[in-house]
Amino acid sequence: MNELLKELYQEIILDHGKEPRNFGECEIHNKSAHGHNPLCGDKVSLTLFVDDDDIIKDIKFSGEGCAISVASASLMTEKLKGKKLSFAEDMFKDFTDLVKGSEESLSIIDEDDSLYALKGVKDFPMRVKCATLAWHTFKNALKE
Amino acid sequence: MNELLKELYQEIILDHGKEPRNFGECEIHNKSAHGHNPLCGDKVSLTLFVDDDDIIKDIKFSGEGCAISVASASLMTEKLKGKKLSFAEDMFKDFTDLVKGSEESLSIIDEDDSLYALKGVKDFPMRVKCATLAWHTFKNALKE
Amino acid sequence: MNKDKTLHKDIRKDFPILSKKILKTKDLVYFDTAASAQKPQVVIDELNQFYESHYSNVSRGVHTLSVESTLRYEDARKKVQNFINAKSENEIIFTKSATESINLVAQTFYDKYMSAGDEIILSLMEHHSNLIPWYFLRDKYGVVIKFANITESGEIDVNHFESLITPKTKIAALTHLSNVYGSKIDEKVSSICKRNNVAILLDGCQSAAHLKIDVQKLECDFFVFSGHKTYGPSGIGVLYGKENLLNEMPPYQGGGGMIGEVTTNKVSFAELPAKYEAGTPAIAEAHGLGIAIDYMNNIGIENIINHEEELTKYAYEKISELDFVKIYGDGDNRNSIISFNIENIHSHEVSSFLDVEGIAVRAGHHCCQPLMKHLGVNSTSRLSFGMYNTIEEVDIFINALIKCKEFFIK
Amino acid sequence: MNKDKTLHKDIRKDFPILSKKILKTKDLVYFDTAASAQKPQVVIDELNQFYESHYSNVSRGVHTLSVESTLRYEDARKKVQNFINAKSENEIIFTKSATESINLVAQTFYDKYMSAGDEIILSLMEHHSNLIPWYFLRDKYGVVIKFANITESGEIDVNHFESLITPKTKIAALTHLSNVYGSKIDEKVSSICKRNNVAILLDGCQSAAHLKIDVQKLECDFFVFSGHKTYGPSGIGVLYGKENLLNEMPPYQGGGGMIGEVTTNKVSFAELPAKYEAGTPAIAEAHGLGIAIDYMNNIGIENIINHEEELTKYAYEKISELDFVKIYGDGDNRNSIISFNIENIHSHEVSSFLDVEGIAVRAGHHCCQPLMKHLGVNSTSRLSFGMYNTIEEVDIFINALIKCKEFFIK
Ligand SMILES: Cc1ncc(COP(=O)(O)O)c(C=O)c1O
Ligand SMILES: Cc1ncc(COP(=O)(O)O)c(C=O)c1O
Repeated sequence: MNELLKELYQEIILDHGKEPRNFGECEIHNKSAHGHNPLCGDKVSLTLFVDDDDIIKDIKFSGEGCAISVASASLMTEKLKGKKLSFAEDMFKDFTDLVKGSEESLSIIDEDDSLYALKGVKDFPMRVKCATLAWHTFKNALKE
Repeated sequence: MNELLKELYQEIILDHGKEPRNFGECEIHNKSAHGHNPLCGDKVSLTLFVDDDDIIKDIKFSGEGCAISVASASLMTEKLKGKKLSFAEDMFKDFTDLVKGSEESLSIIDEDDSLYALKGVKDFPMRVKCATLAWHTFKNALKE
Repeated sequence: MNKDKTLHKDIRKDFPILSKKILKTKDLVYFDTAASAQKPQVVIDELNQFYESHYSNVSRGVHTLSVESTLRYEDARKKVQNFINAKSENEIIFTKSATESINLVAQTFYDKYMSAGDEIILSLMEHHSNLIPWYFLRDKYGVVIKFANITESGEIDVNHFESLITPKTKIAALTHLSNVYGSKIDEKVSSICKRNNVAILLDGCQSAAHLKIDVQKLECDFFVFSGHKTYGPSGIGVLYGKENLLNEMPPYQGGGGMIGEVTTNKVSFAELPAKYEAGTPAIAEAHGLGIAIDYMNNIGIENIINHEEELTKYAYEKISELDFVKIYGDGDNRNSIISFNIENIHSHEVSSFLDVEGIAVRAGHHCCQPLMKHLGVNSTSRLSFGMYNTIEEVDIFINALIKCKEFFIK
Repeated sequence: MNKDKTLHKDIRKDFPILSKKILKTKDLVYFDTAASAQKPQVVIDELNQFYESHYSNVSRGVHTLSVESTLRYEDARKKVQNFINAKSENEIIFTKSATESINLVAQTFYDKYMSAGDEIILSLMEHHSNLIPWYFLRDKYGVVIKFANITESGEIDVNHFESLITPKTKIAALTHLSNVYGSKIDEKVSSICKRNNVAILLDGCQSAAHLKIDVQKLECDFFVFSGHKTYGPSGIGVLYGKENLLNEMPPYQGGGGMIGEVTTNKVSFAELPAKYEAGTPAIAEAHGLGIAIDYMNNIGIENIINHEEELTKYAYEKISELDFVKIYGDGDNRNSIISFNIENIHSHEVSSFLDVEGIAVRAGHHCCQPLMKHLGVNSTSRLSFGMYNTIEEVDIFINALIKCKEFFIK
């Protein structure tokens, strides 16, 4: 089996791709956004509940997409739930750097991080948009 | 002096270019047209009087242009005055063939013809439009 | 050139990119010709030659290089004219792409012949490039768009199409060859349009390099295609339009080269084809397209068609044997294009997997979102053939597809 | 690379066409760069390379070739961004030509910001490509066009320009560098526009390869230029627009690549820059333009400017010494372009005569008919320089001009 593919499709990715966590819609939410990738038609809808202290109390997503985009969304929700918005923003930067191959500039994500599993995307540049779709949608939800 | 230029600018061309014959407007005319070359802005206006027997009784031109376009117009008016329209149409075909370099297909114009002096145009393809401007204007005048 | 069945073996040598290795080890299997065709060496060489020895702007100067460029540019127009059997070279307009050609027709046809409430017929399988220019008319001017249904086999439902026509229908814009199904339009559609006085634009993006085109036999009013899908360079497209229509319609873009006389108050326009070619055109690209057409003619359009038919048939059969694959549309009336999905595997995964095997296929909505919706999917994978593909490549593809399924569905 | 005064000697070797013989015997003296620039070998080679090893369609597929093409295409955008110092690559739209860029702005700026009775300011020396797109607005929608006068020296009369502004003035579209006079626009014009809340489009066709461009310093809202005049391939143009304007204005052409979501009823549009790039773009051409920009940067824009200044000054002085020649405009503020007439000899004769001597100059109205009228002529001859021209070539030209006069006026 090809190494690049193994890197890209690690067990955790395939797992989250098939059985996404936090799938659905938050019962109470005060932020939301729809995202889509115009190149392939993939979609994601994100709902969030952010409390007065800027803590993400709840976050869920739904939509259709490839394993990479679904796994990325799933891992993102896991990662951000309970975190401060400011941390989430830093994470956004790190994550986009990671999948674009700028590993040297990471400040939070390290090899033990679940998000690190998406590192293999860097060798498939046209898939970066799949991996970042949920994250950009998250950014847009905050802008509301 | 370069041979191609000598061919192009024969005495008769320079002469007609500087002192065009039949310059002006026919006192009585029943056909007319304006022509211009959009590539350089050169213009020609043509007036004709054609009688009931389809004889070109009078033909004059005015306008501004390069030596080739003015000489061609001048020589055309000389050539067509007193001729039948059908002859003029044949001449049109012959003349455009001549300046485009299809000498083998000439049926009327021969080496003794004054129009033959414009043969050198064939080596300057971008000047064909200069040489044929008056003739196309003539064609348009007949369409009226 | 060799015209027998092994023809494609020799042809492959003409396309330098085909000897590329993907990821340094895998032979390239290029099954994405419908997105863009690869270029034969002769086209690449002629671009070279053009810039090295003959280049300058066209139509304006009187110097030697200007002559050499202009002759080549206008020669290309004649080659296109012959290629699609147009009556006059005035009917051939060079644009930047088929997309631009359609935008040009939509705007200027509307300007001349339509007003609010008039109707346009499209089909559910049109490419976005043959949708959005018409949507603009709807959203700006209030014309009405109707969509012809698509049958299960992937063709326009001709009866439904005919039923959409009313006295207000002015034009139908339809794909000549579907970029998703590979299906060719039913010839009846043109006659129906003719009979009802409806103009018809055929989007020939997918047909120009894969069928014999005769715009007179097709009875179409407009025909568009792109150079880059026809073995020519990027950056050049073609619009064919009937001379009387192009004469009557207003110009599209304004600028140098398309004018007659200009004052501060007024402008008159150049004759065809210059009228529709504002600004410095894609000079070398037009020449390159002309050379690509020469190349196709040398190989022989019939030979290309036969070869691609064989490939398509073989691939369709082989893929049909895989029970985990769904093909869209059926096997008849299919030309060089097969769209499919593997159950439970997204087209992106399929394409990335195949890529690593050296195989280039397209994944996505193929700029046909309404059709995807109609099919109930977000995206499909698509393989599409050019004259250079081989049966062996299809076998490689089939094996890879099986491996792909095994990789993702354990 | 060698940056001293003999720089042009080495540069010439980079341009293969310059070793061409005209009529088999005469060295080519190419003085028609304002119409289109010749291409350095590296640009030609890279086009080659692109088609031979990396080509496919961009932005859509996920396979290797699609990646390789897309990276190159987007890289070119960044190079253009840096070349003109735009704030964001979203402000760089690839078009087919400067002419298309202007058409795009005229239509979409009108759609968003103007209505009947609003005013546009142009100047009497605009190129048809910066006239007709605005005439279309006048003739279609009833906007008003005003023309700024041109001074004897060949520049916009700034006071007159300012006097034309009213509360209804929405945009001024002006040449950054005149293609007839070679004069650069007075910087005051931009500040006047800023002060009066008038948007400004600069037509940079003639400046992009001959001045240092900084769109932020220029304070322009739009800046357009063509690849082919900038040592790049034909078939590619650039539109720079301020991001907020491009975001607010509607799209221009519709088609693949510029959409967000499409149903049969609705369409949403892609983000910048894709929003304005409908259809398959000029892929290889964009890459080629990027390489041309690299090439210019390597030589050094300052070096190019200095060299062309020297040439222009020398040529202006030499031609001024010929009492039978009239030059249009004066000697200050003149960049690489000199338009002239020989008394009583039509520019066509001059150009044909020079052509036979191997010298390519432009003859005609230079797509500036209103300016020709203002000058009281039908046409002029024009010599224009590129980085590859030399003082020796100017001397050859001067000698030929004298012979030309003797030939026609005995
Ligand atoms: C000042 C100016 N504007 C606009 C244009 C049009 O450029 P293009 O024909 O490349 O679109 C030109 C060149 O012809 C020009 O010199
Ligand atoms: C059927 C069809 N129509 C239109 C287009 C648009 O062609 P282009 O992008 O070359 O303008 C394409 C290709 O993408 C196509 O396949």
